[in-house]
Amino acid sequence: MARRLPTGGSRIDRSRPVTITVDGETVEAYAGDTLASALLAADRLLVSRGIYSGRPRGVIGVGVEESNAYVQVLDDGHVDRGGDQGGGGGEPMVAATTLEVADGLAVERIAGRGWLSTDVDHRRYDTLTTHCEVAVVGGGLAGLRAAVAAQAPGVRVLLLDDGPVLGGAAADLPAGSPAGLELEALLGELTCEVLVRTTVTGSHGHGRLVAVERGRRLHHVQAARIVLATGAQERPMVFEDDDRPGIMLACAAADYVSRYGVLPGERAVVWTAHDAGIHAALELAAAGTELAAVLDVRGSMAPELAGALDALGVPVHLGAEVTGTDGSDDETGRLVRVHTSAGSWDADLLAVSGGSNPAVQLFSHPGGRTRWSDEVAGFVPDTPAPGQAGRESVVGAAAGETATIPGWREQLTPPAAWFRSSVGDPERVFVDPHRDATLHDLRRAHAAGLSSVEHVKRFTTVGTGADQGRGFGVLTVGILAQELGRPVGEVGTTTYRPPYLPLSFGLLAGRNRGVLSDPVRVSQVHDRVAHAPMENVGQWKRPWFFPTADETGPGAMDAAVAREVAAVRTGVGMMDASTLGKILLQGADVGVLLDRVYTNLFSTLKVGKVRYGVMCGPDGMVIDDGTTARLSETAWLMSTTTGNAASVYDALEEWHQTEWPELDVTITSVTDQWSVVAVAGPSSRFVISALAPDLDVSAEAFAFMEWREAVVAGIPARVMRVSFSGELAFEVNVPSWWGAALWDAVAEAGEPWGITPYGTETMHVLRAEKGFPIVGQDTDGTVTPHDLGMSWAVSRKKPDFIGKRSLARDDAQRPDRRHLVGLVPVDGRTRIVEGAQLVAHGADLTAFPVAMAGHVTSAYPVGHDGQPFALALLDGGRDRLGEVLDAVDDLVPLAVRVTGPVSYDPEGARRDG
Amino acid sequence: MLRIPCPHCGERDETEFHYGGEAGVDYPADPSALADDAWAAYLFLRANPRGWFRERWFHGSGCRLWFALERHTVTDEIRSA
Amino acid sequence: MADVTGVLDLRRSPLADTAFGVTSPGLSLDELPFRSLVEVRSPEPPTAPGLVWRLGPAWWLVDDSPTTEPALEVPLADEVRAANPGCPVVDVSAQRTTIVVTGEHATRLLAHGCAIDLTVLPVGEAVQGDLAGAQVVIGRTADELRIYVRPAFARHLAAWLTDAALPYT
Amino acid sequence: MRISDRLPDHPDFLWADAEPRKSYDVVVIGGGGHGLATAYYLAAHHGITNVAVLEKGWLAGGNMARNTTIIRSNYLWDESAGIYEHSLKLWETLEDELDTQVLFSQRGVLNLAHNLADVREGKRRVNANQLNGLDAQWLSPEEIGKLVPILDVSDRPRHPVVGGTFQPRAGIAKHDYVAWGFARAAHALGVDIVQNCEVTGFQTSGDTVMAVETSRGTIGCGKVALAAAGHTAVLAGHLGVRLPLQSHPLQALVSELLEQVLDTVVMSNAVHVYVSQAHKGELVMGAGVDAHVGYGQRGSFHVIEEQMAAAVELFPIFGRAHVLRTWAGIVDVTPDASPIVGTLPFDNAFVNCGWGTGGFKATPGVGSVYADTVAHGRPHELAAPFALDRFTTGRLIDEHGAAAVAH
Repeated sequence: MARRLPTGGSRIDRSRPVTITVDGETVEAYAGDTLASALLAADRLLVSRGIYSGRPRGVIGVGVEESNAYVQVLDDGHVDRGGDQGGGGGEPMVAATTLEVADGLAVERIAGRGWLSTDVDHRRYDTLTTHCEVAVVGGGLAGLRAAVAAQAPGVRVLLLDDGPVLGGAAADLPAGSPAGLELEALLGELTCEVLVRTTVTGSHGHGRLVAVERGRRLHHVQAARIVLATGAQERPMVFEDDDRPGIMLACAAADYVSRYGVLPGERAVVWTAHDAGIHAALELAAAGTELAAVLDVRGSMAPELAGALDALGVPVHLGAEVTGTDGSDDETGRLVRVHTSAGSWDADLLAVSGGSNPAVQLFSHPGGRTRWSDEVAGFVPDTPAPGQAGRESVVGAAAGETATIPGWREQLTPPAAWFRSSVGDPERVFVDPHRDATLHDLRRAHAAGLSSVEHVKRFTTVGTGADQGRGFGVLTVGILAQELGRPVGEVGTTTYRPPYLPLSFGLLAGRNRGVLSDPVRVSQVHDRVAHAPMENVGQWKRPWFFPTADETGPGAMDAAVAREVAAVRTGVGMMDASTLGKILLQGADVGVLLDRVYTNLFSTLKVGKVRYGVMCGPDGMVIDDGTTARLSETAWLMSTTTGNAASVYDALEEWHQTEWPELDVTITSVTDQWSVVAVAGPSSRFVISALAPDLDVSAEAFAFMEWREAVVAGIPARVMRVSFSGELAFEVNVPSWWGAALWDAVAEAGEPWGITPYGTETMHVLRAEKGFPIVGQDTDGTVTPHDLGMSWAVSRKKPDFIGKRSLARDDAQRPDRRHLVGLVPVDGRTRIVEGAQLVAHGADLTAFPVAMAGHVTSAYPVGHDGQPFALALLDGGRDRLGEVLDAVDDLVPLAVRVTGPVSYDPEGARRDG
Repeated sequence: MLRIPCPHCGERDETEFHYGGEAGVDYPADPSALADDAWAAYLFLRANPRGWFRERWFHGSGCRLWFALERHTVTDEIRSA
Repeated sequence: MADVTGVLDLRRSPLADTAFGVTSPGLSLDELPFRSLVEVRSPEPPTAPGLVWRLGPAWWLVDDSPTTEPALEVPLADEVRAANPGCPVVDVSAQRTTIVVTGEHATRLLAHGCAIDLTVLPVGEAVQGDLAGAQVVIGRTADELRIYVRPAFARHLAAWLTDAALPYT
Repeated sequence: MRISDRLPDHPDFLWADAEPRKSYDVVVIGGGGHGLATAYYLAAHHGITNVAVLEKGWLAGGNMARNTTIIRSNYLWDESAGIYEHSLKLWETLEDELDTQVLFSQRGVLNLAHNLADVREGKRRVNANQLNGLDAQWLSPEEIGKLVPILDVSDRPRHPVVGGTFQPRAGIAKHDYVAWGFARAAHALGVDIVQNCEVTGFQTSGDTVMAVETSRGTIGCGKVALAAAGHTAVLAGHLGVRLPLQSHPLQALVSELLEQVLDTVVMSNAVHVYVSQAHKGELVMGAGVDAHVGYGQRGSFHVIEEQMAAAVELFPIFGRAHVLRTWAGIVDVTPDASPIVGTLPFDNAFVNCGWGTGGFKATPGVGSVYADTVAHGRPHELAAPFALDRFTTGRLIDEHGAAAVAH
């Protein structure tokens, strides 16, 4: 550890050596080191290269202001409880100045661009929401004062700091110093919840802060009051060849001594624009760095500082400036000599300090405005975002206070010296080394006619790098202002946007990964049907089809569906219909509400009966359909499609609450209360009567579209004679906790009749043959009930229903609207493809555009007659029955004949078995 | 992240709510009496101001009640309506 | 009805066939199956046995012990109807199952997936909101948090809670 | 340490800011891509050079600077395919037209299907596109896996990939190069580009708009053409015209620079992800539209969190990439998710708005069509179907399917 001092280093634990790997080479460090301090200690100055120039680059700073030292982490060596197996493969673009070392840490140096590893990410991420009355961001003296002041019974105070220890700049001072003493006192009084190693990355308005803890946990902090004590960041200065390894920020250089016991240079030139740089020089000297010279852009120096330097015999040059540097010839290109207006010196460290930038990013995120302060020589908070006023305050260095720590690090006196007016080669003056952007680029942007800092940023890419301009951003603004001959404040900064520090995608995904990324919903029958291939219907898993052992391979689904269809048409089938939405409506005025939301009449429905209804939006387009049963004078049970259950439930509430609150109606979702097993087919009556001996299931006693209470296999049930297949069918509803038992009972009772479980695909075939549309499949938000051939379900008597007025518009009356029709292949064999477009038969498919008359909405390989068939929406379709068209899929035409939508049992004879 | 003050449940994350757009757009008493353009106005024309906006929210995950509030569409400040 | 208890034994609670359950000093999670639950619409707190949670204005959830007789509707529903004339009552016993969370980490565990400030939820009060992507009712009793979740979401929530509980067990 | 290639330099000169003059033949309100393109085509193709483009902020600083630069034309309905394909064809020759690079990269756009409904919708669109003469293909998960190896096409993801539509000619461009290219070319033809000039009202006489009132004085106009995207409703309000528009935040984000892993644009309707890897190597991703009306150019954080969860499900390799910067544009959305292009109820006022999430890809297309509409005082044939009156007749062009796919 060539540059490690024998003693010192407030953040390192010399009793805990740590071994890390850099580009495959072993580097020794101590617990508490950052990668940057470990590299400096090992005298490894070359940490990256210019992304385009390839120029060697070294560590510039000590924290988030770093703009060079970004590495690729190969393994972060991190392992903790809860299954976190560490970083594994590469994490791109991690700042060496904020990366704490750990045994096993392995990194690779990169040139401004990282890479993504294909290794599985084994890290565990999670999210935590914390509510508090006061959130204090930043644990320096200012933040600690605010936190201690806010502490009170019943007041939840949360203090967040991005470093490993509280105290900020004061933590780097001697314990006996005034600031050190105050820090000790404040820490003694501090009782609130504290999060260290936690960086607040965004202020999102309404009191919401987002923070990241050690890259693993995303904190949502909801605070009644926010105190921003985010401090300030040291600002570099620019000159020719200002990017060599060995050129650092002065205070950062001093911090490496105090925090990590690392001496960043043997012989240094210090160039400063404010007192902090001189204090830093004195710290470096005290640690053993030989000061070749101290240059101050200002014309005078505080006597005590001048005296201190004089006592050390350090030459001081006021009003002097660095003009250039020389680098070594080896691959590190490290600094060897510094040229200034006052002479040249050999040096391995050039420590510069151009002032400091109050960290106003979090203040700006929600829309706070900053202003330029000559006194601070930086942008300081001005007008808080209207939403934040009163809720948020900024204190300490972040607010531009120049003496947060008494007697320490006064800001520069104006005017700020941005850079030498007569630099050498502008192409070697790097204003954003991370982006390899130079003064030359800035001048080109200006010459191109650009004056807005936002334009210049995009022209030069200055400030768009991984450091987002935290290091050089404000400096660039100053230089640009100088180029434009306008005041810095007028030029202004670009907009600060979240996140303040980069957040990994995985962190933001949190626990919402894999099966947890979106809830999986299953019915209470699921375990009985889980062996079937599942169809994803929204969040639901529904059995798609039930292949037998010998139904395998590509043809499995067709074979299974053919068998299932045949079973329902000729015998009996059963399916889990539990996922359909169910809504209980209670009250004296339910009928009135239903008359308004359904296109047909409901108020006349008798208790014990069930009616099918169609729902439209105000625009007259079909949004849902389903059956509603009248359970009593004042209770109605509505069913909806699986996919629209939530939206219909919400829509009913909306119409009732916002338009017709006078109606006596209460609405309750009971979708999950009921498990439903549909028993369909000519033999279903035998199965039901076997299950429910007390229930008279004769067509006379229990008619179509009626419901009965019954005991089914000993289970209290509500049985409905509704059919989505056209066959005689019963839907058995039981409290959902009996769902599995009901399924077992039906399967057992149905065995003599060869009862066959069927899935969504067979259900679709069965209903399609009957011309029953599926909302969302045979409709797309542009289809009216009339288009579906459901004029019979649209009341002419009712004065109004939702959508009625829209259906009266010219466009809804056009005879050539798209109607639901049936299709069969002319050859009687070839399967029609869902999504195929309909064109004139024999149309030239090479002469584009080819006029389209509609499209196939549903298609199935075999119907009851063994032939493929389909449903389609066709322009003026109802007037084109018998017409032959081409259904075109992937530019291959298939001759199809237009039929009515009902291809099976058009007279509806089968529903009574 | 908007925090929506539900009058019945208190302040909650916007993710618990459904947005309802402009408040106070009533369903016409007699739609059949409206000309096409008047009906189209009801269907499609909504205020879209750059500034204070009286809008509807539905606390779908909570009390399931609709309510209106005033929000500034630029600053997201909220004041109850 | 033939074999009453036999029929009751045929019920499966949503988490019955899962490995759900956490038991550790600081945190325990368990399903409380088959509770009798009814929703009541009433301006005033309804007269009812067991726990009565406020779900919203004039909207209540009653949580009482499991029924002992199989029926289309739990007896609690009629009981509450009779005690609160004119108030709409709905049996939702099978519409939600109950997950009980106890231990010092209970509230914090839910904060990993719920943005509602549960630390200030008083005993005897409940909130409706979202937890890990599922709509839930969360009520606080003297020594536990009760999560009422739809059966269809129960397994998702159980898996989520089990995963989130890892650091606390 | 691998050194990267620079993007091509911008031209040495772009444009010079103009002081607004007393009056212009045409005043274009909005200095975004659409406004600049419209001004360019007015000058270059219709000989109308006495044109001002008024921008309230910095040029192309609105949605032009905030979108994810995806360019495609695979829309469902004939009317949409017509105008978007017209635009795509112009993109293919734009560098010659403007004599500058716009980094148009025809890397193909893939729209993923995650369930049977997506498959039906996707095949329907592909077939419609093919019959409209567009390049469109339906791809199986295997083919998608070959095309985008880092995409998880197994059945592991919560919403597995079950297929997708692909348009090979689609791709991305570099928005600054595009906007500045139009600005440079328009300026060279004599168009005045006026920045920091906010329109505060209009002076009308009967059915004629006489002048535009701005923060920099009153400017007479022979014709006025609105091209202000999310701010159009406010401007139209000054003219007493109500438009069926709602302005919403639309968020996007960018990662750090990464070695090339993705050379196709991938979009997913169902899980609201669309992503490309831009020219410098950063991942550029768009999120869903925030539900609420908003002009704050800030969206809600949960939208980003949901989007990242979906992205990592589809692209496990993205887990350790970092969000470097997020931002939001203001998109103006119509009830049928199709734009409004045409005349306003004035002799000399025109509107172009409602492009929602689709504005960037339409830039040259709408520029040429809108310029033609303004120049001749009647809707260009490709614009005609997008007239305002469709909301009264009910003859909508419902592209929610396509718009939900977004961008």
